[in-house]
Amino acid sequence: MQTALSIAVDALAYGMALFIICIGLSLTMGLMRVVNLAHGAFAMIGGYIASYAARDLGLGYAFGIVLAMIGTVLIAVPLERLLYRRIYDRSELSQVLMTIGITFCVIGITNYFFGPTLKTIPLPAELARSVDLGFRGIAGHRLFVIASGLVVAGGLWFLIERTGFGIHLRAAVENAPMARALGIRTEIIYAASFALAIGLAAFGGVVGAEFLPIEPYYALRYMVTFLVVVSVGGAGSIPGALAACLLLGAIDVTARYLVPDFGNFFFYLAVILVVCAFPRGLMGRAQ
Amino acid sequence: MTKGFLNRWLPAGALALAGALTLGASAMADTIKVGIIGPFSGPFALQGKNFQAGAEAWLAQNGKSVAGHDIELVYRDLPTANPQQARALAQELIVRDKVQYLGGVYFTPDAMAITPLLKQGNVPLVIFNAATSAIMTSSPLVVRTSFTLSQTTTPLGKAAVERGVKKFVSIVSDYGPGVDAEGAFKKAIEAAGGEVKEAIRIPLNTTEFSPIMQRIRDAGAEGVFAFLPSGPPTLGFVKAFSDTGLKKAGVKLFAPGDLTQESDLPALGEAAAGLITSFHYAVSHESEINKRFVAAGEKAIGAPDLLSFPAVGAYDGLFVISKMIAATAGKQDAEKAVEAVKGLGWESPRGPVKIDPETRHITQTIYLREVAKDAQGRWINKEIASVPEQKDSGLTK
Amino acid sequence: MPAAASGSRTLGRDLLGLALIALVGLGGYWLFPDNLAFLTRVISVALLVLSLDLIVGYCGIASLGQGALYGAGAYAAGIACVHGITDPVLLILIGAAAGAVMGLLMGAIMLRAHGLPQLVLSIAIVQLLHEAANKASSITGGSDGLSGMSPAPLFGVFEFDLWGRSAYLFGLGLLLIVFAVLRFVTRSPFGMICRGLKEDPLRISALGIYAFPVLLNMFVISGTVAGMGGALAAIATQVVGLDSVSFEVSANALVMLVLGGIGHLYGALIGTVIFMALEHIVAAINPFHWMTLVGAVLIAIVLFAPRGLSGTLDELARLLTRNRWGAGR
Amino acid sequence: MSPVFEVSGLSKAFGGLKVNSDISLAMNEGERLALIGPNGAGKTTFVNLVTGRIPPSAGSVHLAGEDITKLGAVKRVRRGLVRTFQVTRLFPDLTPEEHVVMTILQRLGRATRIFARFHGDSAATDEAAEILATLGLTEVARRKVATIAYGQQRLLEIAIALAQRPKVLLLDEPAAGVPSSDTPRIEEALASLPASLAVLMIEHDMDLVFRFARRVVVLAAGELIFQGLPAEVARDPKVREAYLGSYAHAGS
Repeated sequence: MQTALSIAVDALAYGMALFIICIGLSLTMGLMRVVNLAHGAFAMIGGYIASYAARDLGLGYAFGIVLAMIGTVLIAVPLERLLYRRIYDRSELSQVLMTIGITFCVIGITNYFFGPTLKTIPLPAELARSVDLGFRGIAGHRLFVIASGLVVAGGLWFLIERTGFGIHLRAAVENAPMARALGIRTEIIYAASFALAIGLAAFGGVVGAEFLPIEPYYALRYMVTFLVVVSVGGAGSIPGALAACLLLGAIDVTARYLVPDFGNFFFYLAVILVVCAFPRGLMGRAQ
Repeated sequence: MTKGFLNRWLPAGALALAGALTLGASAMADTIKVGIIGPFSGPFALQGKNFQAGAEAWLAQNGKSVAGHDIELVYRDLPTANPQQARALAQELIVRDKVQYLGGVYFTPDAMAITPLLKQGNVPLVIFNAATSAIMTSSPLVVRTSFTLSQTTTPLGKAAVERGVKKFVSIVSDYGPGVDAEGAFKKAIEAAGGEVKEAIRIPLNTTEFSPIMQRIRDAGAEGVFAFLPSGPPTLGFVKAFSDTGLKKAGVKLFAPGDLTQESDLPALGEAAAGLITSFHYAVSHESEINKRFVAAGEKAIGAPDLLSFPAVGAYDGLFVISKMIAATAGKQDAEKAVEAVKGLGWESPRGPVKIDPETRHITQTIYLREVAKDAQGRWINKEIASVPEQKDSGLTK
Repeated sequence: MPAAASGSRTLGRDLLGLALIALVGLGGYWLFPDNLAFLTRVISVALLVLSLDLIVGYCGIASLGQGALYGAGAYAAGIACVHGITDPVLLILIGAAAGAVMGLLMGAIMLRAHGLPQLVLSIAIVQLLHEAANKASSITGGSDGLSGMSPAPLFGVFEFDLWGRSAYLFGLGLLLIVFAVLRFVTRSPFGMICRGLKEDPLRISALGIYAFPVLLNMFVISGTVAGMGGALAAIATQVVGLDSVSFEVSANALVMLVLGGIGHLYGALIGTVIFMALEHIVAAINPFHWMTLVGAVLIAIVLFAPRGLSGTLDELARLLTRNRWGAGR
Repeated sequence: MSPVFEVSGLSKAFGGLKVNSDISLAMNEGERLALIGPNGAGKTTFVNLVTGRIPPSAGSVHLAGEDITKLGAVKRVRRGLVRTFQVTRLFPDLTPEEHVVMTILQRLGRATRIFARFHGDSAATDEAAEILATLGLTEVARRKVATIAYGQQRLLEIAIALAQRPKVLLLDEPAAGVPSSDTPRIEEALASLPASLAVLMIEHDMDLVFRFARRVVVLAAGELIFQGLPAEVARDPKVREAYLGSYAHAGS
């Protein structure tokens, strides 16, 4: 029982870390219909910036997160204008290829400037401490990740369902020409949501670094995981992404406990079964 | 227009391509080429850089010419374990670049793919790293200057029991060296009076270890033996060990030195403090020859933090190759070259070493080390005990 | 797609194409006699990329999991060879059969979905197989790779040795045969229907044709070709690593295909040769920049040459004819 | 004589919205029937229901006495219920000949042969030439579809349908988008359709409907409001109201 509880806590933390990173991708894929395989690359850039700020400049964790989000968005916005804008209405194949290309470039450049070593992001004392849950110790950082995940989910839901920006965004997604006719500047909406998605990626890259360590191949190593999680959840659905992350996180963590020698076997088996059963994802939007 | 373009550029392009492909085929008369295969890009690029740094450090100290023959190093990149590409690269080095010696090789599968070529190519292979015992049996033309897992692991058994830790969980990556490590540790700990209660093998690419930590907790072990190849996995493992409170609960972690490679230590920091590892080389090893090696190596690699054990394998590898060249007077004769270094002993930056004439693997001192800070506040592997003249027990059994 | 080309004219063009491939292949043999190991690898990968073109280019199904078929062939041939079946031709057939079976399975799963979920299924399948091959290390060698195979001489005469001449010529012969068969198959009624399904599935179903069995057949054919490529690699290098059934190999194959241009077989060959030659040269000069370069090339292709190199050349050549098959989609 | 095609009580609702309700009609061999109705009357849904694209909420469809309600779209085609498309769905890079050959091969069960030459089937090629000739497409038979006139593309749609040798043919606005100069050729083609074939034409162009159909049904707001002779349809008050009402709506 205690073991089950303990695994559940680990699964929850891992799932939430995945969620924070992936939700931005879910938004770009579901709302803007771009298969952005470079999403992980942006999470990685965030991680590098945070590591540089917090470790090399000694600015602290919180400041590192803020800098990472701002810095990554600043890098991403020109890319959106120059590259992404041209593939919004292209085929999935084109989108996949271009974003793989961007990922390769980011990896190559990162490798060139920062070297191939792992980068850590030093945690503040409060988060590094082990918190006693009664049945086991858990790193304070994991609790922070779980809380952040809940805040991100709630905040996004509110933003999209309850604010003017959300209404404009949904209008632009449903029918761009009509939205433009109504005076909504769709390109600004798109750029803003892209920036939001990238900012979340950077945030996820930083807070998730304890699970998915930051190194140049991060972008490629977890590319598949992120894509898979989003598809299982159903692109564009916040509850779907949350459900997928928690489900797949739980399967992954449990399998690693019970049958560690099988690696990701059961993770991908679950993915195949879920996608076959729900081709549009757990809570995908009907087309 | 198109035609003119093609006419003008196609021959030029073909020439360039031909030139690039046959680069170096027109070698000068008295240059001996040594092909070095290693991960110079990709996730393991740091290890490849260490190969390069070690080799260049040796050349910088000893000059580029041996007994009147110039040495030219030809590097070939093999980013990850990829036996197919390894074979293709080795084949090319032998056939096209006409190398007389092969060196390097980080991963076991790559070494296994290369060894069948050696006899036909009349080329010895000096392995700088790949650490599975069985490689040595696959060809008589292989010499190894690195270590094997059974070699580095065996002393841990006695050391653990001496510290009162007897009940172990063993965790290794599921590949050749991991299996070697698991076997050697089991044997060593049982010989010393302890036991391995549970042996877990995990895939190479694992980075999230909380569930494994839970397994350790549930097994009620006093100690953990762990082997993972250096890189992202080791970092996650050591962190998880500390984060989940196992370290605080008094569970002791013992591991071969791969887990605390010097280049990872800054990142591991406090989480690794006090960790006991056993290994053949620590950058902080106290000796005059090591100081000179480290100085040359750090210069070659560019940053002091990055130097670690693969460099010393390469450094000694070049030494062995230089002896081979001297013994064969620059002629290509793989058998004679290998024969000449059997039993060869010398003082390496890691301490006294010798090529075991039977296994062609290096016999060396294995050190017990503890992760601690040095006088400058840098994290180092501090040597606390040494076991001299360790052979590869994985082969002699 | 030849518009109203008479049978004999297409046949002539095909023979010319085959002769050209043979010529280039033999030219490679004479020009780079020291690079045959590399060139053999190019042929093996070319078979993989060709097989991917059948699915992507002819059926319009995006796949990032073609390595599953390639790896199935490689491991099947490798395991058979280790267990004493050493005839190279037989090994190729074993690889082909394994690839075909895997193609059947993969198609049956992938065809359940469309679009992005389909792509994800392809990735999940190759990853699943990767993990399975890793786990079944007693059969596959796991992370250490499968080694210890020694294929018998081809036709009992030509040995697979260090210089790799027999391996290369064997591979070249295999490529020519496969290419000829594929040219024929893609122009068969079946091939036409596949292209039709890519263009407009609704129209094809209004003709009374089920998509599923047609596409599944193509998956089997694709698997056969990819399996042969894998088997060739296993024979030539005498080792099989986990990398042969990986996402990386699949993604690279897709990149090469798109670089060369999808949907007319020649593109697959052109893309493979250019990509691998570039990789070979650039990576040897500075491996760190290789990824950056590939990335930049990919971006440039999507932006400026969406139909790949061969497609762009086509475009130049046929500047005056408008409205090509699939253009503008 | 039992009807070759019969729809009874066919209904479809999306959520609470009824787009087709309780539609019944029957056609005999050789009959020429037109279905008309204002925009949004549910004609597209009706075509989709009949061809098996979407399942009905209630009702049944019979073809030559067989209940095909539960059959999928492909099976219905194979039973002889063939349609043309309102917007041409042709392959721009293929020739008319290739389109028709492909269709004939399918009818002969040879369309998905792997080890056969597409252009090597002389029986199919000969028959295709014949069909194309009857529709006056011989001249363009070997040009890419993308390069032939739109009117010719519409004729090709009909040629493809004929090559399937249907029992019942659904013509979905065969003259839509065709310049008026070309409509006579379409009409000619329609007039030369096999006499035994039952043809259901869905069409906006009233002139065409009056010249082609012996009988007209009118669909409005998802219901059949009229069945009868073409001459009577304009006088029917319900029809007038449906059309004028909908125009009034559209104008608001």
